[in-house]
Amino acid sequence: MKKIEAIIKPFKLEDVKDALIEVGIEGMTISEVKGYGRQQGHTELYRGAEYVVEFIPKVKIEIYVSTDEFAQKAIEVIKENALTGKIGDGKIFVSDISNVIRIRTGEEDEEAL
Amino acid sequence: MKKIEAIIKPFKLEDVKDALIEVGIEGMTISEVKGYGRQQGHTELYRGAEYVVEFIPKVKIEIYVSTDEFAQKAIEVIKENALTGKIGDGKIFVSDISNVIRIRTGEEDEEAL
Amino acid sequence: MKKIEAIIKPFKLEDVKDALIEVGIEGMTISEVKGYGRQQGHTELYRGAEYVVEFIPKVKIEIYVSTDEFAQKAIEVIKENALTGKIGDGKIFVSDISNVIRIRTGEEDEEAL
Amino acid sequence: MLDNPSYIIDTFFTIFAMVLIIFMVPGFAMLEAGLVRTKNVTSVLTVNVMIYAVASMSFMLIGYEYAFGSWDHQESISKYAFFLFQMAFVGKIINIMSGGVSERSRIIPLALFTIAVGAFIYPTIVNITWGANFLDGTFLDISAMSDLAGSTVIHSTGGWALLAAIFIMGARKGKYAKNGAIKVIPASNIPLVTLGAFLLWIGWFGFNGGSVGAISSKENADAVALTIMNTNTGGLSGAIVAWALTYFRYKKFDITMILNGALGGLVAVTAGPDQFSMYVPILVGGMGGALVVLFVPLFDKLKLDDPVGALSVHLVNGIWGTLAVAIFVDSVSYWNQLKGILVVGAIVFPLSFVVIYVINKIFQLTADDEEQLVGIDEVECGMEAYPEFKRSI
Amino acid sequence: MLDNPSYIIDTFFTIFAMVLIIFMVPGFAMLEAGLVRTKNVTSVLTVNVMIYAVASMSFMLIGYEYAFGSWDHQESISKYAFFLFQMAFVGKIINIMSGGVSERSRIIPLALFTIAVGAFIYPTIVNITWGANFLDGTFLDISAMSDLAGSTVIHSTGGWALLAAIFIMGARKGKYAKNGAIKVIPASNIPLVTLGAFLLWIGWFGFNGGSVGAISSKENADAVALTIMNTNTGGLSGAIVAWALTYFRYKKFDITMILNGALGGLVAVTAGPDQFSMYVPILVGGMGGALVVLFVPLFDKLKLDDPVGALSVHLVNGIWGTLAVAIFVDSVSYWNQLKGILVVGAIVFPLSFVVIYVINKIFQLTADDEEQLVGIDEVECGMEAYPEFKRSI
Amino acid sequence: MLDNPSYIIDTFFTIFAMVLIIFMVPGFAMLEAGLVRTKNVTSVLTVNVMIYAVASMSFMLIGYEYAFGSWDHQESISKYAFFLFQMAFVGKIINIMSGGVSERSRIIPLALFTIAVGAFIYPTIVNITWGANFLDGTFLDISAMSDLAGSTVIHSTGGWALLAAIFIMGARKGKYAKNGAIKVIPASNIPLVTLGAFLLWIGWFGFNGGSVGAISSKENADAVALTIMNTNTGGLSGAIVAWALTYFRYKKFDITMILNGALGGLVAVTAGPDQFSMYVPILVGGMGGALVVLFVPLFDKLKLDDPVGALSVHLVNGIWGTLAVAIFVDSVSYWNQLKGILVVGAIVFPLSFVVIYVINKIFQLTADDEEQLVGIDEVECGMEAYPEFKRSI
Ligand SMILES: Nc1ncnc2c1ncn2[C@@H]1O[C@H](COP(=O)(O)OP(=O)(O)O)[C@@H](O)[C@H]1O
Ligand SMILES: Nc1ncnc2c1ncn2[C@@H]1O[C@H](COP(=O)(O)OP(=O)(O)O)[C@@H](O)[C@H]1O
Ligand SMILES: Nc1ncnc2c1ncn2[C@@H]1O[C@H](COP(=O)(O)OP(=O)(O)O)[C@@H](O)[C@H]1O
Repeated sequence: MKKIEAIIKPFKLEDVKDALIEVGIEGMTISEVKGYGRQQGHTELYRGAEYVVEFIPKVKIEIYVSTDEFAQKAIEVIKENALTGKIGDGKIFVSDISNVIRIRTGEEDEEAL
Repeated sequence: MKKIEAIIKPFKLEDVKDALIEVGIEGMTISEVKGYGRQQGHTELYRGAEYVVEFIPKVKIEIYVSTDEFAQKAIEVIKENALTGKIGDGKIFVSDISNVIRIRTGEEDEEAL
Repeated sequence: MKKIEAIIKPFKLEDVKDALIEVGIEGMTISEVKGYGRQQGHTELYRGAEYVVEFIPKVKIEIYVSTDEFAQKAIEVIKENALTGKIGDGKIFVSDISNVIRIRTGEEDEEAL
Repeated sequence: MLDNPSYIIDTFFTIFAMVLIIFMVPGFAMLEAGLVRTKNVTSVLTVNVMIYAVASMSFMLIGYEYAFGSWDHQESISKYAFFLFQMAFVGKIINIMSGGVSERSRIIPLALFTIAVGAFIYPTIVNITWGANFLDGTFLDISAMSDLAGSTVIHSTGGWALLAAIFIMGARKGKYAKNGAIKVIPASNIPLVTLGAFLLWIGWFGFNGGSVGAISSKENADAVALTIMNTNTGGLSGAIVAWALTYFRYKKFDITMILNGALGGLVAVTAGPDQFSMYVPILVGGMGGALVVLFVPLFDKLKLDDPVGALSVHLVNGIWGTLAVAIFVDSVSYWNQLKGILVVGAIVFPLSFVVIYVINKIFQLTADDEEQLVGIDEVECGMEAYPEFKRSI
Repeated sequence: MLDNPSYIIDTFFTIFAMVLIIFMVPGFAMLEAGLVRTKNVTSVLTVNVMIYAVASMSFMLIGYEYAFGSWDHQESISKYAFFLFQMAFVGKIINIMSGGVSERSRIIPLALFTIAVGAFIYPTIVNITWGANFLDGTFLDISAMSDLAGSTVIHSTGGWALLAAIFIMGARKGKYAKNGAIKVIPASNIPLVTLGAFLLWIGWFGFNGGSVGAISSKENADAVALTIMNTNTGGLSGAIVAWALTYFRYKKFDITMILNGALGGLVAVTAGPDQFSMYVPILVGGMGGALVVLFVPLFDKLKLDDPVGALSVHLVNGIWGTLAVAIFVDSVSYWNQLKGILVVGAIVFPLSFVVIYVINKIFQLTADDEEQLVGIDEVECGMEAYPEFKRSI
Repeated sequence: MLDNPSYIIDTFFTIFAMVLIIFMVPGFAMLEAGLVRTKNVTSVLTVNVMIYAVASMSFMLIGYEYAFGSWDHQESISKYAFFLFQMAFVGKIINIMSGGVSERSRIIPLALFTIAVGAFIYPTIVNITWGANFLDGTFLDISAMSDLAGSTVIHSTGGWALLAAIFIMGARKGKYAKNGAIKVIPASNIPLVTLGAFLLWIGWFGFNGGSVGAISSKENADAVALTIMNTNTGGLSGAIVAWALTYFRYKKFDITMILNGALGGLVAVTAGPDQFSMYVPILVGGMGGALVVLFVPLFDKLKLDDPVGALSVHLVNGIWGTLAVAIFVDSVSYWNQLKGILVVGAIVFPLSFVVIYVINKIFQLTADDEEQLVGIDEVECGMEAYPEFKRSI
């Protein structure tokens, strides 16, 4: 089983979510994070002093999938739908997980997803 | 060493936390996330238009444990205490980690937990 | 490739970030989390009743690095700059990841970081 | 030269006083919105808007004539101004009650009770105290009670209604753990609480000052000014005493308690601010603040769950304030004050109990556990108060 | 004995009324800050401050003399008090317009329009209705329209300007999906919306009460009191009707709609509160509330994107309120009311359209898509409204 | 016919003015709560409540008689109304000071200083300017200074106290980096800042208008109306100038600066609003706004850390406003104005310095670094302002 984590621009979330559902990935967990990278933060002004807000709001999507095939699908879909072509579009990270359990039923592994 | 991530219903957090402590797991990190899955979001009304809030507030608990035995205990405890039996109770994910360091002391691995 | 997760005290974030950049780690993702551990929460008072806020605000830094060398550097830097010497300084967790993709360009693995 | 100068000036003054009282509408709304949890803020605000609208309308259409006998019962100021001033009071009773049972009540049944209070329960009390007085000549006649602006008529009335409601509705889900331990449910927005308390405070100047009834003679002008000064002093003293007591007891400052102390002082001083000499309100209001610090945790322990402290502020201090007039003003009799307190309680408490009981049975006033868990906002309003602010668990 | 008692009392009364109206400045600011998304709150507030400052200054330096012919056109009260009262109205027009196009407008071009309205457009309308009347004797003379406090002069004027602006500027980015579906953009802070609405409500007492112009006779005192009572009743009824209608239709309570209903009722009753008998505002204001519930979703469907509901509250009810005087007051002619509505519309709409069109072309009033996406706060103010509250997506 | 009509009307008017000033209590509270960081909001609010209670009580029990010689020093209005009006001023001095040292001060020591100001320091200044004047006949007599509502007596006094406090307490931890660079600490809640500023603005109408002292003659009525108009114009102009200057300099609109500019304009115009002709406040207030834009960053660079801009608003503009009367009013002498400014500064600054120094030494006014890091709320109040809103780092 694989875990896919994607850091994307917040306003792209809806497109990505809709596209994931379309390819049959019907579970995901998201969180609001802040990113630091090549994308420049913006300048704010307060009482005559300017300063840069360096961390940029991003959304992290976590998806657990049972098969490599689903993983591949998810990656494709995210790449396509989170893309604006401008710096800061974000990244996708893939890693392995060893077990999944659905609390409600106690089902494990593939069945839990 | 194992990492256990559990997505649960927010109002179950206290029960789960208390139960974890009881079995000797005395460290955890939590964050507020939003989930998408089988559980339906609720409908809101605004100025004559209805719309569905699709993402549902969940809490994510992250626990790092040194042994499989502790991992098993943690999973049991979470399964039991996060359960309502209704859709949306959440999931538990288990994965491996290779190293842990306690910043304060520099201790590594088992000792750091 | 490695994933480094560090839970630190929020007011140490800036120091850690600056130090990471100095050693050439120019991407990171952070999120506000809450921790439970040895560090005691503080007592609050409300209308004649006292209670303990058990979860303590922490910041989680996630860094993906391409090489073990960078991982080592990152760990060193975090250890040094997040340190206050008091309980609750936090922990660093290291795990493996199998793939990274940069959404904007489609680059994979090392190139994506 | 003006004809009717006192008619003009007193009408103007009454309008001024009434406008100040209307600031208590957002005052209560902000106070309560700040004291409840985020998931109940929209519904608490909706209830506050509903109360102002429904209570005032009920009073206009039914209650006012019942209370005062007719629209033309006085001629010293414009009858419309007189009505407006009286109308400004009505909603307060239900605000007191609804605040105390917030986070667990449904809106429609609350609206029904609002109609009952605005059209009938409150006008009954006004009738026998400041109004037409159908008890005139009977043993129960309490019109001799000295209660300038309603320590008993307004505040205790609201407090008795609340007590009845709490008995019927019970505590909020989660307020008491299975083992009986009290769970603390903190206020969600302290600036709103502070803003609300100060708007109430300012409204009180109109409430009490306007209750003098006229400003158009030297004596009246002095009485109005003294009344407002004493009102203010009561609030100051209530705040200071609550501040000192919470600090000595807990070594921390609890602003919600301090503000409740100020409001307690204001309630306490409301029965006699025109009769107290200048330093008396320091005692009366200070005691008001002390009672709040004492009774808020006490009611909590008694499992009378009252998220905004309305029982301590309005009921306890309404009683104390009415008695205080007898203590500090020679010409006022203890017996008249006590009789007033008792008769009002003996009417309002059972009446409210029956009405709320029936409403609760038929229309389910109390939100069930599941509804309380997700929050009244989602269930009743379908609208979050702060949808873009991430909720901390 | 006083010399000039009526001069003194009416000056005092006018100052009192003016102060109440100034509460509408934070009133509008809070209402709008609560109704827009977090990312546009600072800029909306900045616009509100700018409007009060720039509109008032423009009116003082240019508009006032144009509207009334001179600074000395009346002698019954202090000319400064008269000015202050009139000045308090000006900003409202632009508040109505700016609220309706918030989340997509840039500040400097809005300031230019503010100058145009404060110095020229609004004074033109005042001139032909309450002021010097340069149309006197012509076919277009509408000074016979009965409009006490501006259902047409203020509210429709603002509404027409807004309608012109919406036609030119279009909807907010993201308000309508590619397939035409309406996307809901919820309010970010409901307590602020509620606070703002009540401050406006209180301001209305000054707006309408003060428009009677004097309180220094028994008749005037009655007229003022009746006006304030009727104003309040209109608001109460608007709230109740909106409350009932949203509930019957959606089984939920939508507080933003209820408050808009109250404001709609207040606008509706603004043309004739001194002439209506006591129960009439229940009908006039109630209809006002109903129109809001009807028109808010309707305008939404027509893609006239108006985040605060200003078209329904001010334009629709401004028209309704002006007609209502003819319906409920015998001596008022339908034709005069209708003519007033039409002439004002025929002047304000095209005039505003041209001015806004030109401003938009030259100075780009409408923020582009990218700017709307990040939010006007970042682009124009470089300052977040709540930087420490984590934003929920 | 009324007996004593002027007594009645002026008492009423004074009460009206006093009520407006009391709106400044929530005004300051909201302004400051909005300007500080979330972790200090509860304590800032607690301080504001404490100040109103403790300062007013100290003034009532001690300061008032000291300032005016006796409770019966005037007979033109009710002595209670006169007291109330004067009492409404006291807290402002400490608000100015406490606002400027917020986020780093502890509450009990601040309460001690509040007593010192309310009972002694402020009454001293009132004594020698508006009151009994113990310096009468001496070289230091400054009663000839023209300062209607306290540019010097109130605002500079507060400003000098603040300057002393900042010298003693230093900057907030983290305000200046080790290398001396300024770190920006943004306001946490802009709507509260805006609300607070407008409440202050409205309060100013009572402050300055009421300071005319009477409305019961045609001349007085005109003077009151002119005063309020000029006060308002000063605020408008301050806002516009601050708006323009920040825009030209930074190409962004900084609402906290614009609102500070408005307040600066209001302070500046406070010394002479009854004497300025109608257009003068545009200059006086505009300069006030400019001074704010200039001095806020300047004080920042000088490491005089003042989170709310109180030095620029109150001290700088208090001085400027007092001088402005001499510039724009022929009959007012520069020397008298200057002497007033200097004598007040020479009394208040050293006196405050000593008192604050001693309090700080014995009771530790300044919170230590650790306390500032976790926030004063946790340390002193044990209560978060917004416990359910997740904090963004
Ligand atoms: N090495 C990294 N570790 C963790 N997160 C990263 C890393 N590099 C980038 N990110 C995340 O990805 C986001 C986008 O990266 P950035 O360099 O700005 O642009 P791009 O995605 O176009 O390369 C960052 O805001 C950050 O959240
Ligand atoms: N494939 C997945 N990847 C990541 N998170 C998931 C996945 N499936 C479910 N979740 C998380 O688990 C939560 C509960 O899932 P849901 O399908 O609603 O009910 P249940 O847990 O009863 O199966 C979701 O809200 C989401 O946060
Ligand atoms: N076993 C664990 N699993 C997950 N997070 C942990 C664990 N132990 C500690 N943490 C995190 O590390 C933080 C610091 O731990 P704590 O025990 O308080 O002090 P220290 O870091 O000095 O050992 C906690 O607040 C929590 O967020």
